[in-house]
Amino acid sequence: MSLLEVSDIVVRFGGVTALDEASFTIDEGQICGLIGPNGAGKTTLFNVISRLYTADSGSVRFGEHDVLATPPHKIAGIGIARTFQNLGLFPTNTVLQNVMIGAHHRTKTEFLQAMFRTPAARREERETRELAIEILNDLNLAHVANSPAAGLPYGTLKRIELARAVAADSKLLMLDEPASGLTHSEVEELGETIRLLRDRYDLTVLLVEHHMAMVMSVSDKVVALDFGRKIAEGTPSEVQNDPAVIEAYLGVEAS
Amino acid sequence: MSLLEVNNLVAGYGMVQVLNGISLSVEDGEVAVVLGANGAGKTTTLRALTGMIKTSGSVLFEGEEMVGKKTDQIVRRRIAHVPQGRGTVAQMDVDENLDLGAYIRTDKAGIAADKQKMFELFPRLAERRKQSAGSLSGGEQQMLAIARALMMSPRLLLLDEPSLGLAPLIIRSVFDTLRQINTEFGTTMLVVEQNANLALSIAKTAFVLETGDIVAGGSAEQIAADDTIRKAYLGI
Amino acid sequence: MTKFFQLVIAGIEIGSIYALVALAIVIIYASTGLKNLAQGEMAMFSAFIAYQFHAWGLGIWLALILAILTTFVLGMGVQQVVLKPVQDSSLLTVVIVTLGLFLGLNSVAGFIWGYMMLAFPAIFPEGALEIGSVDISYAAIGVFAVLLACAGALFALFQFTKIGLAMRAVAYNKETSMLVGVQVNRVIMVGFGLAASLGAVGGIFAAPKLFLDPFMMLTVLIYALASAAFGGLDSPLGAVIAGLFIGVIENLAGGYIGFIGSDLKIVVPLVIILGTLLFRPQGLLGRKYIPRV
Amino acid sequence: MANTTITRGTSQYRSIVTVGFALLGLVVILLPFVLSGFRTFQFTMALLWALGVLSLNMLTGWSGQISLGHSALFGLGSYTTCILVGTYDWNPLLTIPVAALVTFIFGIMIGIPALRLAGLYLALMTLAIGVAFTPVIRRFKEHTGGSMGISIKKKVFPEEILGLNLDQYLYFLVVIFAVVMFALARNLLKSRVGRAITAMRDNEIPAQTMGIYPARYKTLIFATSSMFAGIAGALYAFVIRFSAPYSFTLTLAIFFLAGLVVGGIGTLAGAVLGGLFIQFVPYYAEEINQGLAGMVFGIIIIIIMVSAPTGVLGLIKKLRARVVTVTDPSVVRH
Amino acid sequence: MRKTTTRRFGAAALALSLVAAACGGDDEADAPAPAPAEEPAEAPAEETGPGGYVWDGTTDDGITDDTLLIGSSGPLSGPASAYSPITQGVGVCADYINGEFGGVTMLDGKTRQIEVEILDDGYSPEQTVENIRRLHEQVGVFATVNVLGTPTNTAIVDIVEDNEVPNILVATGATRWGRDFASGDYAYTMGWQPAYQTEGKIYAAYIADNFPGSTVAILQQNDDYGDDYVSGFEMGIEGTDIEIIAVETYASGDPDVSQQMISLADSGADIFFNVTTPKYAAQAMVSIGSLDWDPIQFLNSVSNSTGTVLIPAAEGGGAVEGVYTAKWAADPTDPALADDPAMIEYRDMWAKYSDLNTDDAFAFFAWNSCMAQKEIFNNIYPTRASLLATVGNMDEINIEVPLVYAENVSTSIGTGDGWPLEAMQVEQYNGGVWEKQGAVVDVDF
Repeated sequence: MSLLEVSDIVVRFGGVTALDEASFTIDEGQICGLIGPNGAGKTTLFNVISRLYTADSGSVRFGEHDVLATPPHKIAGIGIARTFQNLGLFPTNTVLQNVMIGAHHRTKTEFLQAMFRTPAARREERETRELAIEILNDLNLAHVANSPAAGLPYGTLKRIELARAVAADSKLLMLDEPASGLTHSEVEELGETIRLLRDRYDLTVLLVEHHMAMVMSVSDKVVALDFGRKIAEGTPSEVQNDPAVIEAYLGVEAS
Repeated sequence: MSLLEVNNLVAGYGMVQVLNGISLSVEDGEVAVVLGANGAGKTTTLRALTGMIKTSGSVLFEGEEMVGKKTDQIVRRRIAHVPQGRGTVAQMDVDENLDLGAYIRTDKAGIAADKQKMFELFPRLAERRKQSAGSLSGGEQQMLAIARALMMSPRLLLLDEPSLGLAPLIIRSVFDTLRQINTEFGTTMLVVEQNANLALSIAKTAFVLETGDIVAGGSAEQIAADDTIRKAYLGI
Repeated sequence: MTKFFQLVIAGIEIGSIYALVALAIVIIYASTGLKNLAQGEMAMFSAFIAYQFHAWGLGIWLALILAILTTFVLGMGVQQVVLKPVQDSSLLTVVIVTLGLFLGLNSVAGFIWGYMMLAFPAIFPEGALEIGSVDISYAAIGVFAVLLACAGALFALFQFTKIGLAMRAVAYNKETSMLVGVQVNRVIMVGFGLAASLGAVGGIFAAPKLFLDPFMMLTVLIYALASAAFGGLDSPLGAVIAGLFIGVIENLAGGYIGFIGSDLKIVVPLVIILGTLLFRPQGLLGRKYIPRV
Repeated sequence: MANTTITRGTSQYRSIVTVGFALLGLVVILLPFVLSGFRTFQFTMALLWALGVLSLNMLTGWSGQISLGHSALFGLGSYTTCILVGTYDWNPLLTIPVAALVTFIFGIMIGIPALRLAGLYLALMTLAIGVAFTPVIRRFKEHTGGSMGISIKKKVFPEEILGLNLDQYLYFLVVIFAVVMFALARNLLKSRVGRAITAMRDNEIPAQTMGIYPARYKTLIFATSSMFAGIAGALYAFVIRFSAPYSFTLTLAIFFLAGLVVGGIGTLAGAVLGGLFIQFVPYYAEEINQGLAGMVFGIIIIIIMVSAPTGVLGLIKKLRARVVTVTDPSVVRH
Repeated sequence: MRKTTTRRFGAAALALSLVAAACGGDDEADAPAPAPAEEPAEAPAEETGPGGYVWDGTTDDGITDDTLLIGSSGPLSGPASAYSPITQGVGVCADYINGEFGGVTMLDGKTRQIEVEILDDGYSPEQTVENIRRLHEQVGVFATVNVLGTPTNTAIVDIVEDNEVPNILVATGATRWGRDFASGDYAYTMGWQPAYQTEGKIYAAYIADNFPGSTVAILQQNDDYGDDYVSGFEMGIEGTDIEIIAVETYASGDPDVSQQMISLADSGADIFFNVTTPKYAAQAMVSIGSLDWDPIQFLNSVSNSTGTVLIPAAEGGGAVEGVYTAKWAADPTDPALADDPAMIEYRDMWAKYSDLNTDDAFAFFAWNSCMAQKEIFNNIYPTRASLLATVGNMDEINIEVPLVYAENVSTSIGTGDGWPLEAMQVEQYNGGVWEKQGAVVDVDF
């Protein structure tokens, strides 16, 4: 059975239909590329799955969970983590703290335990810290662990966000344009990192990306959207050569 | 001398450098396009040209250096810029948007005449003169944005992805209009576009941008025949 | 019924003052996103300037026109020197800076003109229009007329002039404004001067009724903020309606509801605002802001 | 000057910190024995203001919710103690938990509606609470003494406690509370909860996708901040032995905000500096010009906000960085 | 402020030379009224002072052989700053006494320069606590004078008692200062002006006598000051046929009182009792001018200044003709007193030693208080006990405050009479001047 099943999702903003009965599935362990021209509805779909937007109709199933019936702050709890196109980091917190925040839903310490530093709270804090340090080491970020996130190079920030998403120990990792703003060499490295993380942490990955070379090389499967509709689904090479996709990208031939 | 000559233009946002020193030129009266996938730096290029972001390098417009000037000073050289997402003022009606377009002009009679011309060019806008721009359809908004820019009677028109978010039929009519404007008014244009085939159909010159660098440039036919674009777009 | 109408008229009179200051707040907020907590103190300062011109022997109308012009320039100066550096900073920074301005203006006004109440010359003729048993003072009619005139002038400025067009464009969409050649910073500066002048009108026309002292506008500011929030922080029309509404409601509540009496009068508009904000956070006529992800 | 590097967590760092705290502790303990009663009282007041600033910091500095009504929360604590001791003859120390509870509950009551409001509108709402506090206090004058205020008789405190005079006793009482409250605040800030709250302030929507429930944390930090303000207010009632509406006006709320920005928003030590600022700057601003003290105060606030947004603490850190570089231990796996 | 300049350099210089001469030789027949400085010096050098105080030869803190150190606290900033001339006046007074008389000459025969420490409390009680402690413990004052405000004095009353530093001539009319001083509950804090309650009683009595059977509407500030007036008034009308039919309150800081005035007008009462501070008093009279209501008005003494209240109110279209008030002191803006030598001296001296506005009722308040301070300090031995004995028996010393209705400048502890001033004159405002109505009333508690 597939891990994520998106069925007939419709989202309208005023008169604009951003998603028009979009449907697709991802199997456990897959890396799925989600492509499409600007405005195709990719980020909207992410926002529906992470419950930041409400779908007008359709359903999203994740394992046994009905995603659309889950409140936004519990999405992390059912095992879905994501990154943001324009970085969803916490600039005044240190890198280490950013990653530890990623593990928020896995931990339990509340106000009173925190204030009085109960043994349980201290243990949990130590474990979270160790986990975060391990992830930072995996992503070669240990050297910036104690710097505030604000002011670090963009490529580094992108990786920090990745690290933080990993810290959530989720089953599904949704990456929204992880390559944007990265240099050529960084993009290549990113592809490898995504595969490495998938293997090491048993992840399923849903990847929105414009950098086609990267998407095509890293994905097991690609879904193409245009005007909110799915126009192609298949292996990277199938999708790459799909006429509908080519038209969506390169445009109609001039008459 | 070219109307616009860009040399080694470097630009970006905050810590991120997007353009790594691009060079291109646009001749008077022609339509030039910059193609590239999302994130290649197309929008950044236009924003750099009108001084909306921190920029270094050289931008010569009619032989005059634009780098270091403020946006309103650059615009006053009659460079019109239609930004992505159309750049109309949603809360104002069609008439007011056109008036705003003519902000730097003082010739009242000329403005009125140009406005009339716009309504002839875009009859739909004439019907919706008193509607707020926000209530127009996507295509109409794009038309309004172009009309708004033309109200300046620009020497150079910069267009940022005019096809974005429009249905194929509408896209075609937008490009037809652009071609018409170029032939009728002789307006020089620099269009950045993802929809390569369509853009190339109206262009004389084309450049391909890939992650902040111009990877190909030449006549539109040349570029259309080339496979740089496919590679840049689809990673083939 | 006499009491009722009399209360309504008094409410409109004081409400006109709230509305004028609220208009000033709204104009600045709409064009710059700044909320100026020193708006009331600036208005108070302007009223003192008018007083000073009059004390130097100028006619009252000339004095107030000069004061409004002076305020226009001072407003632009304040924007350039104090607020421009923090324009893009966090809300907290802006709030604190305008509070600093508030303290400073109040203290300087007290230092120059003292804390003793001063009589501000009447601007409108004394006496009242009598309709049945209801007296409508000319001052009340005058202040209300001034509010309408200001709102009308503002409307005309925004609708029919180039600078008005530019100001609206800047308020709605800074980027497009820049791209059509509007000098955004200069427009913001002018907008600030204009708002300061509007506040000045509020302060000056309030002065004969409230009497002039450095604390004259302190509570008025609270009501004006309430009006601005209630009407919608970006809606000039909302500010006018809300200002008048709050003026009338607080008077009726004070006059008729025993428990509230005059003691809790100030609580009434605050409760109304809270209620409004909870159910309609953008205010009566404000636009809803949808955050983008 | 030679720039020394010290690494956190090393024995060198630890010994410096230990010596530093020991010295600070010594100064704090010796202070009331060296200084006069009046000076001791001034430092007690400075600490009370510091606690007020700390409570505002928890709300505004950590979670980004602006409050212009903290004067009311502080006042509520003070009135609770004054009424219980003055009218009902309670033991003063027993009133502190009551004041904490009352303000905590009040904090939840305003924290919940506050959830619906952001930024400016929240500032307006808290301003409304701050402004409404005085008339409400006056309205219920049977209990609050109205504008006359309500006093605690000095007799409820013994002349000498553990060999300390009243000034010294109150000083140490406030010091103990301050140490505990600062420690609790620090623990909270450095915990999962503190991280969640600052994350929400920095970037709320991503925080939500990490499983942070904004409504819960915003309300609870509102209530906790309110409770801290209430405890500070209760202690204030010990020291001043009097509550009147005039003490808890907008001016006090502005002072707290000023203390917050002058000390350094979001930092703990900044709150202490803020408290010292509130206590001692008006005291010396008066010497510059009594009539223009407000202007001096206003100008200081503006200059700090425009030129040193990190506050005095930020400046101190910058100066310190010239002499000593403090680095964090590497977390690289070996 | 500036408009007094000419007078300052013309008339003032002349008057100064006259005063100086008067002090030196007593040979000027037209010398102004203030008490000549040498009088105390001529007093017999026995060791017993007013109130039967016997001096043991000691000197208390704050006094040296040639200085007397006093302090005061009041609102120099903040919403109550209108009162600041009273506080500033303590400093001006010291300059005046030092400048004109070389200081105060106490009963021990030594003449001492007065030094003053004035602190701002912004009308915030905890700041007053700090200020008073600073004055007592850091500065080491002998006494505090004219500390302003009811809540502020309430906050410090225990400290004053503990530290045993007299706090005399407090600038507030709350009833408790006289009562507690007289009863000995708070023996170190003493009032000055007539209690608000006293004044309320005076109006009640006047109304009962002159307007029997009338109905009364009251506008009061919603604080202790307003309550004191109203409770005094209520006590006064007990057993008479006067009836209060409407009471409205306002809070200090409210923008205006229109709504309250409309509600009061709606009651149609015969008499309007205006218990408000100057700004609201003027607003209320302006409201009456514009409303269809024509009551007989009684205006509390807090706001009966011609120049700062009635003339501005009249300019704003207010109904001011025929307003009644009760006065315990003259009004510096009263045109009838323009040529009064005592008033001229006040203006000259205050202009010489300060830049306070001499039209300001609070500046004048400070002058009156200054007259009392001078005589009080001239009639003590350098101890606090002596100070308390003197202020508790002011009838034994000759306090000449020519512009105060001073028939009863007296307090004596133990007789239940704890107010220095409690005589008032009912007056009516007619054609721009206050006219006396009947005799000075001395309300005995």
